[in-house]
Amino acid sequence: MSWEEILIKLFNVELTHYIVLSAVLFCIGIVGLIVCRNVIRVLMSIEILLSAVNINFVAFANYTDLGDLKGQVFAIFIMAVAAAEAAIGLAILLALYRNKPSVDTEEFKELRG
Amino acid sequence: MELITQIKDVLLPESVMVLFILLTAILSFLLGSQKQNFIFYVSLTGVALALVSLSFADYTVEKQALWGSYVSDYFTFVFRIIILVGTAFTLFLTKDYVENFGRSKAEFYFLLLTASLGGMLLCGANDLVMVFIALETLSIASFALCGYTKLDKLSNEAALKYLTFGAAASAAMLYGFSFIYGITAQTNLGAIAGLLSTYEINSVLIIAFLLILAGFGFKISAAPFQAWAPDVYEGAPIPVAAYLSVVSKTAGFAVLIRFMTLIFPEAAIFSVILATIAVITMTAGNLMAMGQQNIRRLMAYSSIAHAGYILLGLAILTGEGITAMTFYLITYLFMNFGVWAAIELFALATGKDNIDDYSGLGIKYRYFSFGFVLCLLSLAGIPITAGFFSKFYLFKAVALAGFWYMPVLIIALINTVVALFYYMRIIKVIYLKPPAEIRHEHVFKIAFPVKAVMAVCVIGVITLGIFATPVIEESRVITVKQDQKVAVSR
Amino acid sequence: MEQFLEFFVENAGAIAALPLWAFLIIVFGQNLGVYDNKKITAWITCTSTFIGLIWSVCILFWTFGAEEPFSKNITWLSAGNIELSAGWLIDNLAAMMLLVVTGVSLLIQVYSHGYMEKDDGYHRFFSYLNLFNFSMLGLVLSSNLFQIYIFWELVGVSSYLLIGFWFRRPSAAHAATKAFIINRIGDFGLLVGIIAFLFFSINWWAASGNIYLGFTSLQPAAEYVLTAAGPVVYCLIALAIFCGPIAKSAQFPLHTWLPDAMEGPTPISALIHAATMVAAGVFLIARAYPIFEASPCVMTTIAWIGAITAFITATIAITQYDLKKTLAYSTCSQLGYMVMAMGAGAYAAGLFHLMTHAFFKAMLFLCSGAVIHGLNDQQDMRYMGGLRKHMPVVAYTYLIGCFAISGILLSGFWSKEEIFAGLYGNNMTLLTIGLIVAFITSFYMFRSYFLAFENEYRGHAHPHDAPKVMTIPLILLAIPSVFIGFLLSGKFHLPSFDKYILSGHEASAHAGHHESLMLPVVSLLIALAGLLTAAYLYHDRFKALRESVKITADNIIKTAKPFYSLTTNLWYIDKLYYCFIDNIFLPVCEFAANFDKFVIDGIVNFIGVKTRFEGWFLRQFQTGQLQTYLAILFSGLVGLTLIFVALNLFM
Amino acid sequence: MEMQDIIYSFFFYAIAFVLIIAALGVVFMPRIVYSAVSMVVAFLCVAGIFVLLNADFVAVSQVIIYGVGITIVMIFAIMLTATREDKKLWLAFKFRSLVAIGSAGLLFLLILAAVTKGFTMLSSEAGLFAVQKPSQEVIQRLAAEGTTSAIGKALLTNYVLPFEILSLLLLAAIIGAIVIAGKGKDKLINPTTAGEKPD
Amino acid sequence: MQYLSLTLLIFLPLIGALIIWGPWFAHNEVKIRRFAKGFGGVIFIYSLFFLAFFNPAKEGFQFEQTLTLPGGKPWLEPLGSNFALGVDGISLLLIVLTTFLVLLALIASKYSITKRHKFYYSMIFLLQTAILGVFAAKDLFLFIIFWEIELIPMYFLISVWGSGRKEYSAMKFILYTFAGSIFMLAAILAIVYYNYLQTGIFTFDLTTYTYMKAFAYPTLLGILAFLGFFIAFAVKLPVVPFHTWLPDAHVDAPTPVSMLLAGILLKMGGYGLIRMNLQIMPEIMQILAPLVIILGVINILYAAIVATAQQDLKKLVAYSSVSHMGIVLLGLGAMNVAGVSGAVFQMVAHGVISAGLFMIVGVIYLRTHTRQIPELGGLGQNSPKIMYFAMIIALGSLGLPLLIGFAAETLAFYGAFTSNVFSGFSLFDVYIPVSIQILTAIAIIGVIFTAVYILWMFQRVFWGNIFHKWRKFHDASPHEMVVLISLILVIVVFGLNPTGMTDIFGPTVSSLMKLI
Repeated sequence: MSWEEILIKLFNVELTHYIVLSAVLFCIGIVGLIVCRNVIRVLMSIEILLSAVNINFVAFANYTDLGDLKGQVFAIFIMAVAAAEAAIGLAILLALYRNKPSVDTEEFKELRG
Repeated sequence: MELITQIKDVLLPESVMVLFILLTAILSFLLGSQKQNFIFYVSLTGVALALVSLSFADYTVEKQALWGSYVSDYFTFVFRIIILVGTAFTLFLTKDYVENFGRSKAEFYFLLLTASLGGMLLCGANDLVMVFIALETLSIASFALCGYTKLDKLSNEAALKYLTFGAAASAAMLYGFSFIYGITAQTNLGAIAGLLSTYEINSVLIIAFLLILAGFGFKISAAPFQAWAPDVYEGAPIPVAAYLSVVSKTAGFAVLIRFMTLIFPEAAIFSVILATIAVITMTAGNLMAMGQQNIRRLMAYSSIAHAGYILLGLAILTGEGITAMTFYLITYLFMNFGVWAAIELFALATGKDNIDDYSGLGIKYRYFSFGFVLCLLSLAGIPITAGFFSKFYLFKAVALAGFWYMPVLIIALINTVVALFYYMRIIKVIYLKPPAEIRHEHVFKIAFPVKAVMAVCVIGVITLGIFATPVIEESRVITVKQDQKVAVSR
Repeated sequence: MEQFLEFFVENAGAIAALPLWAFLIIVFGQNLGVYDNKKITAWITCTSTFIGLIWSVCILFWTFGAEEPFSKNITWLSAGNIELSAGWLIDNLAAMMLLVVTGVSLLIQVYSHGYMEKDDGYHRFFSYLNLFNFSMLGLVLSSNLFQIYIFWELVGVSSYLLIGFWFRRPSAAHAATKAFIINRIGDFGLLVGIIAFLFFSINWWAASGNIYLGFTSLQPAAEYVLTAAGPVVYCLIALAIFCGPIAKSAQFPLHTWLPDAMEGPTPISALIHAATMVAAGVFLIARAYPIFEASPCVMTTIAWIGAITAFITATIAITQYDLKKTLAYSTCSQLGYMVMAMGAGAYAAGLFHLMTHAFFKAMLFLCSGAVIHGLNDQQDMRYMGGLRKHMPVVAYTYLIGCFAISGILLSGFWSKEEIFAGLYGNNMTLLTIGLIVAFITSFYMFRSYFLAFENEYRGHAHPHDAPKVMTIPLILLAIPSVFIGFLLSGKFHLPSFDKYILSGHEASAHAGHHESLMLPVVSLLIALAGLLTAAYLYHDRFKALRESVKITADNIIKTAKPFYSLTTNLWYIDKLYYCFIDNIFLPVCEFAANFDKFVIDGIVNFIGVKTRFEGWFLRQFQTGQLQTYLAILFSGLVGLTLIFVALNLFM
Repeated sequence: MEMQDIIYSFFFYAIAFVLIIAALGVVFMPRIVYSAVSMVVAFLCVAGIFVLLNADFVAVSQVIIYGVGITIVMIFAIMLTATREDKKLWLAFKFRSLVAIGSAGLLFLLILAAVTKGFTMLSSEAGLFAVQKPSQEVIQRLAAEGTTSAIGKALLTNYVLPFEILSLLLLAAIIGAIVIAGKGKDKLINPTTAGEKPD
Repeated sequence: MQYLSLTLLIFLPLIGALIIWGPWFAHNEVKIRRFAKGFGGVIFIYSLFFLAFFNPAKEGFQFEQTLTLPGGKPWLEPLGSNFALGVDGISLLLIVLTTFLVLLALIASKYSITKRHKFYYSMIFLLQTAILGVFAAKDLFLFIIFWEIELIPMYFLISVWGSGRKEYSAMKFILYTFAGSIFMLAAILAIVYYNYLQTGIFTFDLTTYTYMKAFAYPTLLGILAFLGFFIAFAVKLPVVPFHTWLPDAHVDAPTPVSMLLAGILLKMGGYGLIRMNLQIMPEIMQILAPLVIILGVINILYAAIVATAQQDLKKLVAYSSVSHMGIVLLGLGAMNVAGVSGAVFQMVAHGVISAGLFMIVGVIYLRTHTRQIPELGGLGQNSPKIMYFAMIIALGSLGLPLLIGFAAETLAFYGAFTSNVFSGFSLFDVYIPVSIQILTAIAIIGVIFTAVYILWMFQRVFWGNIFHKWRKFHDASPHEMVVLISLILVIVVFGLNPTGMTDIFGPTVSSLMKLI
């Protein structure tokens, strides 16, 4: 694999690049989900996860199925559902906050064993 | 017009449910807080009507509707019955539990009906998008249900955990869906099946399969994805916990069966994956239930263990296995709701969930504890109860799948022994320990609907036990139909 | 006349059935409270035995006329290829034994009516006695080796019951258990022997058509088994069968139970532990003689065990101070004599000695019973003395007994002389042992006579004479003790015992009779020497002579210290057994019990605890922390994908 | 390597780089407000990516739904739970974080390896996915009126059932959110588990 | 003849249980007990009818009956099993033994049961249904169902009315048996599956599996299935490594329950061995005979040794049961008519004897409330009746001739001795020339050990002078008398003429053995 081939590969943006990008985003989402102690950040990383999936869907729609773009339809559905989840997440967060004034995930350890 | 006929004979129950969902939503706004009980009867009639409408269309022939996004055949018919009956039982359980919800009683019924609508759609979903949306309706509605008693901080905590875990799992599932879409450029399951059957199994497909399994595993609380179950079952209100342990699990299994029989080719690797997950789930569920003190957590672990057994039926990828799974789910419906009804009765009367507080129940309340113990024995798999027959039928199917599955069978059998221990521990407390004094002053009035649920479950457990044959015939649901794999040219 | 006798032989089973009926009548009579008077029980028992006696006399006369033995059987237990039957076999040997058993037990029953008069367990005693009679007569009548084994154990049980009659006394309870366990060891050997014998000869029996293990057809069966099993295995089988008699007739290794069996009431010692039961062992040897005869090594071992028993128990008897213990050890040694004779081939001589011994030993025990009864339960000879003045009848019958047993002119002499004649033929060392034992026998018998009846009274209880009901049996027993030897020795044209016994048997001819007079004279002299030494050491008349010569019993004991301690401690055999039990058998049981409790149960509990621990360990992952759950989700997911992708690539 | 490809790839890498930085910012920014801002940036970059993938309708809806909707939700969340922002709330330096990073990295490598068939070739050459050159008339149609009409048609023909059910889903989400977040006055009558934890 | 239906016999106790459990008796203790005893008697007499009309000569199963659903379809058609019942010589004998011992247990439970009578008697009848079902089941699946049903009543019987660590031993009992039964389940599934592979029909019917010579099954499958069955029955018929539940269950169970436990439940193990191991896989039994025989010998000697060192009376009797059941194992291992009939005879004999022994222990415990042998002494003094009953039963268990134990033991020993099953076996390919004859001779030593511990126990408990605190030790009450006398009657009657018993199961055993 000489240098030119790698250069050609790099600069000719293919489907793989998008899949890699969405994979990176997905992994960042996972890390965010687990590492952050603030519940809001956890909700945000869920949104990142879903957007990573969106990228993947749209990329596949663009490269494999330009005819009827089923991937993009899927992406729209995902966005709608992500919004719904964010809403419910906020509601639960507020209810939690009202019972105990903190957003730290370490605080909510009542149910265990 | 053609749409109307499609909906009439394929989606009739769902449309009835949609009607009643909207009705409950509107009524919950109109009626004042005190007349909310009327909503219970409305939703009950809704479920009943859906059940009746189910029996109208003949489901022997397999029909697709709305461009193949929903298929209704004998398989969906049986699973929809389980879901509707489960919803009916949950409705009965909530009737007395509702005082805890403060002012907003009616919305509970609305959310419950939406969830079961999602479940029903999930059974018949024949399109990736439809699967996703149905799954999400079921999940989001149950997130809301789980956190319903908003002033009880445990319920909130459970809702938070359930939401984050659910969202993460569904994100992973979607990621799997995207890869499947990438490989086949189709979203209709039939079309995907046609393409995948010729697609050689490479690591992308395996990754996609496992990611999808994450989503469904979350729903049926299988091995690595079951960490949420104990906390949610303990935190959520009891009817919701019962609902999750039966209805959402059945819906999860329905879609998993459809995926396994249709999309993923019968390769050995998939049955090995499913078998390992089943074994891990079973063993983890049973072991963790061993020293459990809180009965709701114990029921959570036992539901995980039962998910393991049912998953075993799927792992062997034979028609016989799926029939065993269906029959197991039918018996599981009755067994589980019987126990949850008892837990609710006891919780309503004494507000306690610890097993030791059940001491001495058997001496005074004979009929109640008899039903409770019978359901527990059926869960443990002691003969003459339905549990034993379903377990035995499952083991027979596994044995019939060839000698490779013998070690798995032995592990499953050993698990039943471990399971017997912690079920007997409860029975021991009920019958042997002296009655705890605190209960005497409580007026142990047993709410009628919960008693009705208990009675129906006990009758179900016994009749299924003795007359298992007709029911097994009915649950001979699926013969993997090759024609569903529509050959779609690229 | 023939048909008349024929009837008796036809249903000879009645002899054994009568005592059984008596036993049932007494037991139910007592428990249902039908009657309570002791006389009735006595009458029931005595009449049943008396009818038995008459019956056996008729059978005796029948045997004179009959050519071959009469046998009648029914199948008792049949499974697969064996068919064990039960019934009775009447031949000369059986007739003789029937006579002895019924005769002696009748007299003893009369005696024990007097002896047990005041005892509250009277009815219980007689019911046991009847049970014993049933089993003993059953044993004598039995027609095959298997049936003899059945009655063998029944006799063991009835001796267990009777030894443990006064079960409130711990020593009696212990002695009974000990007796039964040792008998049980013998029965084990017998059972293994019978089954092994049957195993090798099973197809012979099936082919031969007559009942399995029947005594009449043992001879050809033994040959068949010898060829089938080979000499070594055959010798083992025969030795195993011989284990039975070792335990029952108190031979060398298993003789320790007989002296302890003296805990039981004295009539019992007389009946069981002198005349009948212990003789059962010799009877079995006689019955199973063809088996033993077929292999010479077994015959020599039998002879040597008999000799060793005779010698050891004789030496022990010398230093015993308990009257009944002395008689018990003398029984052991006389039995040793019989077994030695049988071992040496003197088949008829052994049986003749058995018959004579039964009478005079029963008489001796009854005398000791009368003495003990008189001195209200004083058994130690050091506190007796000079009883001849108080109980003349008992003293004189005891003296007759001593003369008989030590072989001076009375019945013992004739039967011992036959044994010595038999021994003289082929085995000189055994003969010398026999003569030594004869000397010791006469020494300790007369020692006990002089200590108990001569010199002046040393005890502090005032002795009183025995009642009529006890003295009459003594006298009746004295008659055969005196005359029977002489009558049946075949010397003076009277029907000789050997020809009668051997007629039914074509026993081997090697018991050739050496007609020289020298042997009887020598044995007579030895017996008299024993008498004189006993008189010298223990009779007051020689007191002065003893003092002057300084050879008194005490300083003999001092000089022969090791020998004395050896005999008083019963050659340490008992100690050996108890030491084995205490520090080998019981610790092993202890260890096994603990092993069972801790190791096997431990493993089971460990498994239980282990599963619970694993449950606890897995539950630690449920920390309740939301993100940990998500970590489990994703790490599990990734782990599984890694494994299965690798598996897929690998496959 | 026409000029067009180079510009295309230049744009792609630029947007991708910003996107990744913004995503990392969401996770690792010390203060929550900063992470909210970086989230918005991330969403906009995703919209940019959609444009590159000539999915114009989806890009616009991305901007509206994510850029505006969800951001407002998050900001509401931040404002309503305005606790003292202290350092402690930043990251959880615990074992589980290591596990998370490890498994995320492994997952990434795994997908990368799978998609590029052992890092050797691009997925299109590997034939993994059903990549196909679009026919000319499709390209013209896209160039002419963009993707909105195709999506609209698909929404109302193939995916009409999900579309309708989606409305129900949103209704349920709204009502659920109202019920849970609502500031009801009544107190809990009979809390099922009175809160005492056994072990 | 026609009114003799096995299903009625099996479900009669269940009806009794429901009647008692129903509202009619309203906690009136005496009425419940009388009804229970009456009902037990009715069931016993009804089973005697079966015995009367049973003709031993006919081969195979008699009184066969298959219940079908109203639609005529077999009961569990998808599972391939139907509710088929059938009895042959061996199982009929055990059925009559069961009804007899249950009747005696009901009579004996007058004193030892003081609370929750309704629950107790219904559980006893439920247990009886399960056991009768096991013995009469002609269908493997039915066999498993009844096998596992008897767990629950037994659990309650031990843990509610027991003493000492009753919950622990009840739980131990139930887990042990259940663990054993899962091996049996696996084994049944294996052979049924293999049969399905070969013949295409999926059935649990026992007769199709009798003598699986119908088709050559691989020996590995045979051995695994055999071991599966063997483990399940080894737990039930306590074979040494799996026997630790028996002493605990016995010590903590009330007297009538331990009578039933020892009297009948151990026989289920033996019966299973005959029906499953011997009848279905005779060749494998031939191959594994050394294992079975050695386990039998260990059982006899080890249990006897452990029994000698026991301080607790009930534990001693429990270990004696283990030792006696070793003889059953020995007989079965011998695989010839004498051996197997000896084993069956020993099962019945031990059933009656151990029930008697436990009754005696119960009688003593009732009066002295202690089971420690050192604390008991000289009880025979003012209670001769109890002493004599105990003596007869103890001597019976000793194997005294003219009592039931002797004929059984001799048959078993003779069968084992003369069986040509193996003359030496190779263990880890080293040839050990220990022939079955030597092993049986070693086993017969067990006769001595049995004598040692039984007589020593008898001497320490009944003989010797009485302790001061037991002077008020009153003699047997009428209830106890009835039970003990009926047991002793059986022991003596079948001791005197064993042909009475062998005629019943003899032909079945010989026809069984003929086919091997």
